[in-house]
Amino acid sequence: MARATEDAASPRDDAPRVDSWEKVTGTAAYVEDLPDPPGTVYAVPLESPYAHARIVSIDSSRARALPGVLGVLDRNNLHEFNLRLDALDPLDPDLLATDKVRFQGDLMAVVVANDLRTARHAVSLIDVDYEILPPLFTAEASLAPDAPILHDHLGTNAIFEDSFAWGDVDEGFAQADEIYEDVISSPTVFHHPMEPIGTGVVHWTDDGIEIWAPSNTPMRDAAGVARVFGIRPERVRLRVPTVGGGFGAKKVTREMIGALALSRRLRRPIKLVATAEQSFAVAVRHAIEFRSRTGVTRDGRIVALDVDLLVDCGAYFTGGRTATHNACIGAWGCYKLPNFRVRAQTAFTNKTPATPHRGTGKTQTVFSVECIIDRVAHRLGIDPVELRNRNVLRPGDRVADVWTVHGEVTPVNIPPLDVDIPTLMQQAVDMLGPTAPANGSSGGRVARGRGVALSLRHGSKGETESQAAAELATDGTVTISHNAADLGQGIYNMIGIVASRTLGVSQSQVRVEKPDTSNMLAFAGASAQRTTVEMGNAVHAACTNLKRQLIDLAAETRGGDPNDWRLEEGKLWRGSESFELAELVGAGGGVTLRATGADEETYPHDKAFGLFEHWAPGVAAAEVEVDLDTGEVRPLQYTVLADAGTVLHYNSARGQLEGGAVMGFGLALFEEMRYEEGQLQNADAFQYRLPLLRDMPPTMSTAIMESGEGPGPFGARGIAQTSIPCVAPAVANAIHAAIGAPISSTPITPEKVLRALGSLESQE
Amino acid sequence: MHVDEHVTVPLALGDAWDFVWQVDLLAGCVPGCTGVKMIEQGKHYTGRVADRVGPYRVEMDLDVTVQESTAPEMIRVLVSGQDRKMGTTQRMDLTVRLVELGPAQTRLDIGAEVEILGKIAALGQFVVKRKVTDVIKKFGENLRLACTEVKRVG
Amino acid sequence: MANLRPFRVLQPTTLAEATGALAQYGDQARIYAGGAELVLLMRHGLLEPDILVDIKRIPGLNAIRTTGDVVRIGPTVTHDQLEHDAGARKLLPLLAEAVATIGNIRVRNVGTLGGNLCFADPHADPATPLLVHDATLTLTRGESSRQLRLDEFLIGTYETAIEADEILAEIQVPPLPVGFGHAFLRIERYHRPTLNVAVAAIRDDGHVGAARLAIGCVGPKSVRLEDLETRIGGLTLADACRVIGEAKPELTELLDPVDDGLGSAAYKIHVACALLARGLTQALGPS
Amino acid sequence: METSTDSPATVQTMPLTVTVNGIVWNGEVAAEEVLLELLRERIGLTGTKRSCESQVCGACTVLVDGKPVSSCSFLAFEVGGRSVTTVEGLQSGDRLDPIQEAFIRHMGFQCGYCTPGQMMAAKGLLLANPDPTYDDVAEWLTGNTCRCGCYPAIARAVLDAAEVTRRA
Repeated sequence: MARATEDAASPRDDAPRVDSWEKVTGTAAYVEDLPDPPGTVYAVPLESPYAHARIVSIDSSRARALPGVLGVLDRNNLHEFNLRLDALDPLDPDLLATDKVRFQGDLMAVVVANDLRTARHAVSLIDVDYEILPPLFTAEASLAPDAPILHDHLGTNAIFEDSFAWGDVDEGFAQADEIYEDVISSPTVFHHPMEPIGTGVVHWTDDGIEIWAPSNTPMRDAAGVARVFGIRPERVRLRVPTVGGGFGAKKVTREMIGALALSRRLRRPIKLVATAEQSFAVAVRHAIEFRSRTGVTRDGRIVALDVDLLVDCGAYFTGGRTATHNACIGAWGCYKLPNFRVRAQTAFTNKTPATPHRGTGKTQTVFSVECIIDRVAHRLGIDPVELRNRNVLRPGDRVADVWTVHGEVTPVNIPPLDVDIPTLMQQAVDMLGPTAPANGSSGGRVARGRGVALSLRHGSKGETESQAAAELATDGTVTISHNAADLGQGIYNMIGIVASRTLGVSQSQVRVEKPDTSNMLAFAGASAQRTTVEMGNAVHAACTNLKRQLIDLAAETRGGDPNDWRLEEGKLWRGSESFELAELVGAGGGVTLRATGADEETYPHDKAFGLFEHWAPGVAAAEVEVDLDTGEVRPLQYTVLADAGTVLHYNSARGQLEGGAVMGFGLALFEEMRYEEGQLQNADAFQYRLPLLRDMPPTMSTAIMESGEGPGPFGARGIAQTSIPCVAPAVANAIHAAIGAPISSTPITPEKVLRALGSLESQE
Repeated sequence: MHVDEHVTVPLALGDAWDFVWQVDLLAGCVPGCTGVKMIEQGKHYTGRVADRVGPYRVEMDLDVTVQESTAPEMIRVLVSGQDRKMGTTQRMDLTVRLVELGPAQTRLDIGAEVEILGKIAALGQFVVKRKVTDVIKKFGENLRLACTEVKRVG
Repeated sequence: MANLRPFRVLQPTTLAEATGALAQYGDQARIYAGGAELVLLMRHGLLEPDILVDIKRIPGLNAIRTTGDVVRIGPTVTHDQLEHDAGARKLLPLLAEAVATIGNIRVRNVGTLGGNLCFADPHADPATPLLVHDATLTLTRGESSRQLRLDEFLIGTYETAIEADEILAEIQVPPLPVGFGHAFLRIERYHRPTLNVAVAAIRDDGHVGAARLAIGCVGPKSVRLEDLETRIGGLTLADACRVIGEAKPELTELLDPVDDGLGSAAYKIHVACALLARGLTQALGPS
Repeated sequence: METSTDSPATVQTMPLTVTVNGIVWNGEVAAEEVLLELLRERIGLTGTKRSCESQVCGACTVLVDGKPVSSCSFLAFEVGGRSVTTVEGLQSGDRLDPIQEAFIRHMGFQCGYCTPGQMMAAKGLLLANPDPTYDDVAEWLTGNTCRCGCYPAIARAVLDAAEVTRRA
């Protein structure tokens, strides 16, 4: 079955990633690097310094009076801009905060001036009177009976309930020898791409709207902008330059839309230059509290799992439904459970609106489930790997036969498992080398431990189609256009590989465009690790159609039956006679051939899982060293495995696994937006701790299985989100093994370790 | 955050009460507070405070409002101010309870619920919390000195 | 971009000129020795000086000299310079090790010892080992100068004994007594130390002959622990470590730690004691 | 509010002569101008990136006289008479620096935003220590954040580049 591409000393020799040269020479142009269009002026937002406050008054007169200021948009003149504010999703943030500010960084006003310095200064001249209200920083607090209501018109802070179940948990608990209760929580964290979020250029021209911005979802953003300004979508042209990371956070921001409103008056291009601090107010991950009851038999079979999820979606519901639903359909981990139930309550808080975040809803639930498995193992005195083997889904297993989704009983329409998790798990464990000698780096008492974690994600198709176009120019080069923004994953490289392999031309003959919504090619956006499968299939289809046209043209112009022709090595062949593409299209009267294609795979639709593309397992094993005196945790070894179906570009696949793992170490050990003492305490690079090279285990091994059974081009599967969820549980379980005590939340700080050890008097 | 401080002053309960009940005198004991004006007797006062938190200079107009009082035992005032330029807001819910220790000795139990919001967070919680603790300590000390002064001249 | 609020730069070539400028401009002026800390606060809008007095043009201030048995460090000597200075490495290995842990290589390339001490950020490294070295400082007004012990100089969070018109002219660091071993241990979670300890000690047939202990970052400033030092003198290492472990209440009293994002006061004191014991063990070396 | 109403206009400019990537640049800089602004907005070298502006993330790392500094917080007038190297100055003509080649070979980048800073920090390391161990690399590059998580590949690339350079 699956062939493993083992981590080798020297990587499999791929062609260099297509954007290598521009990225190592500093010539890759990110939006801030683009030369200012002639007449560019600058916009700066005024953001709320408070998490929750009533806006008593806002007075921009001193700002307007400042020489060089061209315009101010605030709640007092908002009505003059005749914007279709109702066109914004009612659960998304309003364009401006008008009655209350609901999170730190909520947008109060946008100032446009001739230069950035003046605009920033003008913002400091806007006088606002706030009546500070008590902030709500946890879902629990906002669901308390006496809690202030964030959105008065909704009358409640409880915004969304979801549930998912099969079997009968009560029956399950009746059969159980032991029932364990656990509470495990995952905090709000920030995506923190290195390129600040919110930098962009917007311009209202006579021909429509032009936007240059890093966006994960260009088509959706352009359509949204069109709705707000009441113009046709094709009159909004959004171009995506090189993007400095996203992880779910990059989009056309409300600040950009505010600037557009001013550009409509000024008819000038307006540039926004976001700071790292402002970025913390754009997007974060949902904080989730996972409360569970687990029924087990003495021999280690899990007979029932009953979960209650408390999801904190921040001040608005942006992306909340997906996160909560993903959390629900992931809350069972990857185990064969006869009886399962999850009920989720999502609530507003005075925090940055939560959005999709790499592995939305999964990083939190996988952490919880996998920690609970180890807790059960320790309680029953069974080896955690063995306990997993006794309960894990095996190839051919179905999750369930019928289930209840949001109260509705429906048949299970997702396929049986087609990946071999136990084998992957064993390989992950075997790949851990012998324990390195305890080096005296700490000089103190240390304990070592190993832990494993499993995750089972799935690829799911976006609600919109995935389209691409392939065009053959008279010079014989092929250009692929699409709207799948490369946030850094190597999407354009993947597209180039699929195109060249499909067409039988060299990669150097293929040019991959960057997203430009004027091409009107649909794509839901790079998320749910759908891009390789869906966009890959779309590119494959477009190129197949182009190939057909080419061969027909060849048969037409050079005679013979289309079946006599083939496309290989970048040339058209009939028998042993070959023609350059350029030669042929040139002869065709200088025609350029253009073909479009879409992902036409038919995916089963399931009430819970939506359009189901494929199973995507992730497996990891970690070894850590714990300093028993200080609680410091030092990762020693980490192995991570996934099944890529077919590897299209080894370095990119490995980069996704390693990159997800590195981000996972951040979630495991460091990352948390600390809302304390009435405000967000660490919204700056100094106090929000990202994982650094020094934090990484010196040995990180990856193995990529190639089962060849993926639904994507040439059998590919998505892997982008398989490695991030496993790190926190693998590390927590390794710590549990080392110190004999469980950890209940991330980030796993040294203090939490000391408390687990009982070295500090309890608190919190 | 909550800070408690206790000082003993050489005044009889009644005299001590007379002092704290003159809210302008009480507010005057807030470190760095100057120019306290009475807006409405026993209810509303204003002043200005200038102070440093490390290298960071805070200047704000203070608004002092009496929330509740029970002569001669307890007074609760809300001291709030905003430094617009630095984008910093301070709110202190200050309670002073008077406990008679002897004919000329009264203990003042100071309880302050303090909230400092804004850009100052960039200095780190550590700095802000420590500063608040120091401010309340100093407030207690000022109160003690002022009362001793009253005793001397009185 | 950074968009620092505009200011003027004065570049005096003598200490007298520099202090003159401070006397003239008072609060509006700030000494610019390396800028690592200063520019950071200016960029956050927490400091808005009208004038920077750049003392890097004053001859000699970036020199490390050894006279007699004292190493004399100029205020504009960078952390990187100090880390790699042959003399400092030989005579002050404890300090050289400590400054090598500051921030990152870019910060060490611009940040200066003088700037670091005068800034008095509670979460800094150099002061802790310097206390163990019994370092002294020269503050000058140009014509008149005064000498202070480091523990007299450090007052509190961002507070030192330096007067508005004074400049730190030199840091004098006597090497540790012959036979003393040393250790510098620190915990870092963010980009400044969570806490650090510096220890120097000498063995006296199986016992602690003498020891110097300092802790930084737990309280408002780095402090020497003289009481504890005397109490562990003459004890076996094991007993000394026990005494240190039992010192938590008095350290809490002395350092007055607060709960914050770095951890609870209890956590800080616990780890401080653990590192002191560990540092003592390392400083005494294998018996 | 005094200070906030005063104008943000520059009050002092200074003449500056600096060598950037081997080319002499002459001009006036405002006292408050930082090196990153000079490089990106005046000289047009946009390879150096702006991110945290707090000397923490390293995206803006350039070499001044061969040593890495955070150009976001380094006052421009300070480079007078000195030599600045940015990512654009790494290669000579079309010949890439061994560090750049190693970053390509090992794919030591994904989104690429931190890459110029990573490579300049690595350059500074190899200038200071041509034969670094993994720990040396980890220690030195810990000042450069990569959110895509390319650390393992970056470490491989830097060690590889060091070896190639030594063999050359």
